[in-house]
Amino acid sequence: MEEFVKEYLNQGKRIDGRGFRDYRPIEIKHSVVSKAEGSAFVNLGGTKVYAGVKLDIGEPFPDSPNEGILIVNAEFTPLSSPEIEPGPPGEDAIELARIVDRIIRESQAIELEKLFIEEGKVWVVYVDLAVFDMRGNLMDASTLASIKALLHTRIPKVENGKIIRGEFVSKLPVIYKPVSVTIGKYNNNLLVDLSKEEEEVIDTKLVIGVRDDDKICAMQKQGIGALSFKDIEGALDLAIEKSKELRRLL
Amino acid sequence: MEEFVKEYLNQGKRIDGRGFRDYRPIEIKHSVVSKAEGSAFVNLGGTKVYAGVKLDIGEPFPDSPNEGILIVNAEFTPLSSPEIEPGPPGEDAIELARIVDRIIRESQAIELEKLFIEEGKVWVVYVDLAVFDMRGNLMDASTLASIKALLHTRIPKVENGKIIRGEFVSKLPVIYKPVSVTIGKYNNNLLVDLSKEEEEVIDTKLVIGVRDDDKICAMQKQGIGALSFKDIEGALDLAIEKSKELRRLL
Amino acid sequence: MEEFVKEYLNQGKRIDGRGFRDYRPIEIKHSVVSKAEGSAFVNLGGTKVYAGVKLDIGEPFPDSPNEGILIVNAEFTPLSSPEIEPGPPGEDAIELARIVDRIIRESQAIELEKLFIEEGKVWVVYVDLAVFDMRGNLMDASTLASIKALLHTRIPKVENGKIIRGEFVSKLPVIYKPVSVTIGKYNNNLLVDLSKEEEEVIDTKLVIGVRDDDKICAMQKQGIGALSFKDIEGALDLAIEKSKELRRLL
Amino acid sequence: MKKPEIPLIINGRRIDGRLPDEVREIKMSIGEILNADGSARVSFGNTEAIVAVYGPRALFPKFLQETDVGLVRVIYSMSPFSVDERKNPAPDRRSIEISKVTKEALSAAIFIEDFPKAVVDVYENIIQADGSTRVAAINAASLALASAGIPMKDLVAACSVGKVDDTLIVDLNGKEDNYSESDMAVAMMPSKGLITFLQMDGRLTKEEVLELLKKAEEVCKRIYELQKKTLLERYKMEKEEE
Amino acid sequence: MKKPEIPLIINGRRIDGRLPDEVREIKMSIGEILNADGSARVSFGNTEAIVAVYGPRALFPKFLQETDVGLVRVIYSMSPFSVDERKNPAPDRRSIEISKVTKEALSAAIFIEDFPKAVVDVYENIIQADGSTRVAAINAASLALASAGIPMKDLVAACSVGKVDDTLIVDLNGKEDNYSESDMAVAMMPSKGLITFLQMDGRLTKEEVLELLKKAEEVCKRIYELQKKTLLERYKMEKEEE
Amino acid sequence: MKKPEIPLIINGRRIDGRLPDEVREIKMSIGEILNADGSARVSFGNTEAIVAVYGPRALFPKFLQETDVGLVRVIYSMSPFSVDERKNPAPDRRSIEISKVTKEALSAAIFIEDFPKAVVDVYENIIQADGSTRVAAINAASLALASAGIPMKDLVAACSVGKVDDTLIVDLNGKEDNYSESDMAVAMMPSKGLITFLQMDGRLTKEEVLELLKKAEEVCKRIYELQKKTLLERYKMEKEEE
Repeated sequence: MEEFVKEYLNQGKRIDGRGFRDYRPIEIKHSVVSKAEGSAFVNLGGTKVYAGVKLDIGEPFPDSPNEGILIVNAEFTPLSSPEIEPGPPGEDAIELARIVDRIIRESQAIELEKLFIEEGKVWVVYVDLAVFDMRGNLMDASTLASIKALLHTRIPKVENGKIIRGEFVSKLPVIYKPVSVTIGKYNNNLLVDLSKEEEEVIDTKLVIGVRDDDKICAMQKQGIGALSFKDIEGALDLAIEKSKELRRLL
Repeated sequence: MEEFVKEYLNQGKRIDGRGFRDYRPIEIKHSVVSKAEGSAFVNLGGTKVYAGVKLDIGEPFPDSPNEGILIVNAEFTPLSSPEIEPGPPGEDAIELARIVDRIIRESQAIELEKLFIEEGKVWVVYVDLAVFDMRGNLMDASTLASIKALLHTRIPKVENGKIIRGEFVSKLPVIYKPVSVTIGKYNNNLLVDLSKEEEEVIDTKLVIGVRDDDKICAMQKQGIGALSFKDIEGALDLAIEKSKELRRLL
Repeated sequence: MEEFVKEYLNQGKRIDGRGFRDYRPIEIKHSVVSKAEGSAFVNLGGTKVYAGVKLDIGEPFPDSPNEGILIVNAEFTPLSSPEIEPGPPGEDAIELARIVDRIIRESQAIELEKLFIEEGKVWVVYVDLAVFDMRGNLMDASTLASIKALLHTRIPKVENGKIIRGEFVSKLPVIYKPVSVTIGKYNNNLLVDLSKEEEEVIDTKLVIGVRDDDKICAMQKQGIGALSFKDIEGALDLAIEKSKELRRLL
Repeated sequence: MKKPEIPLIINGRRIDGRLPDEVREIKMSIGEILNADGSARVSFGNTEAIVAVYGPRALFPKFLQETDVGLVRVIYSMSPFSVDERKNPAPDRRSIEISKVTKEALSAAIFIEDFPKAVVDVYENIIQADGSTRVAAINAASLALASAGIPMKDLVAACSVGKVDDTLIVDLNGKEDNYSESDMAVAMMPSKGLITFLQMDGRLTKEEVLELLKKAEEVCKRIYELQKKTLLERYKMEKEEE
Repeated sequence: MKKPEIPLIINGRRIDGRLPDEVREIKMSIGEILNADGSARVSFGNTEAIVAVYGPRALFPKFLQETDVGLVRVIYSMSPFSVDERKNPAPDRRSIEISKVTKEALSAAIFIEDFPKAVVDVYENIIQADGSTRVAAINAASLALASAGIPMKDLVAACSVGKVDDTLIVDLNGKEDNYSESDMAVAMMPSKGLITFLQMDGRLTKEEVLELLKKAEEVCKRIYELQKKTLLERYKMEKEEE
Repeated sequence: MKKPEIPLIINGRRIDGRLPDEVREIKMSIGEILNADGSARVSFGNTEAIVAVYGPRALFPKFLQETDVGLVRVIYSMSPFSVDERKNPAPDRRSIEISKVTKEALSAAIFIEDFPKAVVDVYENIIQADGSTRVAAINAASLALASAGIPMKDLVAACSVGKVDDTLIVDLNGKEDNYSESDMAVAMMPSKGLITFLQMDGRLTKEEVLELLKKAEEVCKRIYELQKKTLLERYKMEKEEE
């Protein structure tokens, strides 16, 4: 299989017939979990991930006493792949969650300062990613699911300091729709939306988070290869271009 | 190597030419970590250990509501030896930390009752040992580093119940300089400051903590051998003698 | 050994000569641990288990602010069997603790609403099972020990919100004596009180918790076999019958 | 033990409008997880379970291998967002117990002697929880096992039954689960009339237990028919794709 | 370091009425745990330890095996209900340290060269804690090892000694342990006069250390006699049973 | 995202007096850890990293072995006293992520095909943290690997760059790290112009990203020269000792 994928790539082709700059079909559904304050399901070419948002009342961090708190967690459930062992998140799940966290946080997508409740009390926004099928490019699928879920998150009613689950007072203040575009490098070509089979032969990737105004809000090189300056410049252009396409789906 | 070390010991000699009652060269530096309230670095014949002291505000224990709290922890970092696996402290690291804790606590070196801040609030003194090279006699090196760090620890300023890191109001009240002298037994000889190679052939040791007034503040037998009453008496004499020498380095 | 046990069972006999509906000898002692607020020791045919009850002051659950809290935990100590590895409770220990918990809780044996102390403070009743010898039917032995310990539990004195250990003001309000009867199925026969050797050949069991008024308060099928409706009906009759016998020992 | 704030049966109807013997809408589907050897999704109203099956596959380390029979392993877990108060994803005691008895319930229906030294892993996840989660997961697991081609004596069908406000009901929702006088989870091989999973708590007479078992059997038989229909449709679909 | 609320010695008597050199009632028994290769129970007043020995048995994984000597492993633990404030059953730092030095104390007395590549597991549990728990456990471990037939150079006898209110005492109870000026736990092979376990803390002169060691030796010798008597009775009992 | 209490650039100078393109004092040394196969210490001002390398050595358990290439493992950790608020020494999510991407950055420069079935362990520890800790550790790791004789395509040099108060700067200190508009950590093989490590967050235009990359390259080249000089001196010293 690996040889087959490589042969195609060497010929400038992909085994599923896509162009190097094409995403696979993307299905996005929101509000799919009744108990969550916000939720979304993304199927990106077979890769399936849920994002669920739960809101809780908590203490603010000492250095930002008037701001809400964002916590992102990802579980690669053992359902998702024969290689995933049950247990606490491994380094890949932790990295994924932290990149999604930075994309949301650094893009300033959520107006955290509007999540102040009262002295010493703020909203804690938990974004939990549950992965059920790993068919490549989990990164971009997870960012899409997280932002979609946040866009449909409602803030619950609070009475006497207690959350009334199922009753809502307002929408979560989300003002940007950042997306991630993960770009693989094979020989001197840049590809988007790597499939599972492609990920096995392409070991250098660059995740780029892009905000609505084309600002870059996060970057992370992944894999044991290296990138030239030219690669990075090309990847930035490609990411900005593709980000608009992805954002339209949100 | 083991046979070589034993042969020497059998002849009343040590492979590095030292006498049985001689320590290797000792280098002690203090205030080596800018973020710590106190710190020291000890290089005892190649064994390298940092002690860092952090101060925090905490709740006193219910049975001593007016006293500060001492917490000693040791990390045998995987940098320190090919045998150390990454992970939580093993039994040797826990034992070491607990002996250092008892030497500080039982010698009453720190005036814990002066660490009272206000009703329900006291200073918590964390002594963290980070080991970077294990070349024998980590015990005595760790005690030296801990006491040296404590002697140079300053209490930070507190404003509105919050610690102002980097500004200090006073020195930590340390009134004794206890040291440990760890003595190995080989045949009927007692040796101080075992090197790594000697520790591999000598499996019975006695750690003795000695205070400035020659009071014994802690003892612990280590290793799978046994000691006679005469051994212990000899070790106590030797420990008291060598403790004065070590204390002069503090 | 397995073949031997099976051959006997096939002939309607048990290797220790008991009838299918007979328990082995049961020894029950109470108040065997001076530091516990209540305790009991049960030796059921060689299976030995301690139940110790500790009382603590804690916060009530938000949805039952006027009720005390029951927490049951079981430790299969490595003393109890060559198969038990040291470490946190495995699935068998967790299941056992949870069944005992449900038998106590669902039978409403303890009047939890009488364990209210003051706004935000209730008694927390810890029942800890420590198993020291596993010779079969640990389930019923553990239920007996737990209930016996609870029946002899005293509530300590409280002064200024602090528990005065060793001084007591009243008995724990226990109004029922639920017991468990664990029934094994071999071919079409139902047996009580399986020995260790029998447990190795009989893989289908039904635990039935019975209250003083013959109400069923818990059931759990164990093992990889299956039960017919008729089996269950027979087991219920048998459990109700034997429960009276066990209850007389409390 | 906890008292409900509101009665759970009003004028013969349950809080979600159902009659005592009425089951919520059931949805079943198969094959969604492409990486798995078998997978299924089952929902009862707002309770939704996804299950993937991997195996039979080699079991390591070797000392875990049974020489003459295969091993079935089950992990039941709940997504953090599946419940009102966010659930820590680490396995809790409840999940460990459910995994254990579910493993036994499924093992009873699997020809484990057909894959000696190997293991079948059943991974259950609850996406949405509104009562009866463990039985939803068992139903999905049974479908996933069958679709993975694991040799089985029979499908396992499961449901919950219970007693609220002196009324015997089937398929408890979340509120009913929390405030029931008693509840019981049952799984069976319907064609054989054999029960492979039974957990009950509360306060019931022997007669009530038996009556609830009968109700459970009726529901399980309906679920069984749905399971067979779902498998058949999947089979047809796969045939057509060939 | 903590100050006692009440004096620990009044008119020459300790808080439980004992004289300074008086040991609490000691009980010893052997063989209670049927599954174990050896087991024993030892109590000093309200301090009670149970110990089981398993082995020598094969040691896995293989890389842990020593080629020329056997391995001794010790786990010291306390039951949650053994102390005033319920103890979390997970091993804490104190238990890990005691396990480590106890392992060394027992290894010193065992002919470990007699079971290469194998392991002897010593599991100690404290049922009731009222001071001197580690030495109670060592005494029981020694009996359990002997009754398991593990080849030993000598029995290991252990006791605690200490200093309270300027008085040297033996066999500290819980209050004395907490409020002592100094305390010391000693284990030895009495017939050889060799100390295999020594832990001390407090503030003592060299002379006081040596005097306490002498007191410990006296107590250990008495315990040693009791241990031998207990083993002999067990041996007789087993003979009769044959 | 957090607002700084004070401006980070005053009159063109940074809070520690540096110019935007000015790097703090850099110290490098090699060979301190005698037990290790290679070791190095690198500091940028008050940021100080120690790194030890062990290997190539056999990798167990065997199923972790790659048949055709070697494995590189990296653990990045911070000493509890290295930061303002004492850090729990257990690995946190940040450390795990840094370890992962550092492993990839170093693997890119190592001829891993030269030690099949074996592992090279790189253990990084931060003694003092004042910003730019991960890049300090990468620089030290690169030196430690080279001094351990691990075959490398090139040394890896690393630095941080960022944007504060609308100014692009290099080598961020702790305060700048916390309050920056954006920061970026870069590692590269300078002689090849290839980037092996890249992490960025904040809000930057594409042009700013590229400009920061250029600044990073300049700093990395200077560090590269220092690394080579340090290695050469070490090499000379070892020669003299022979």
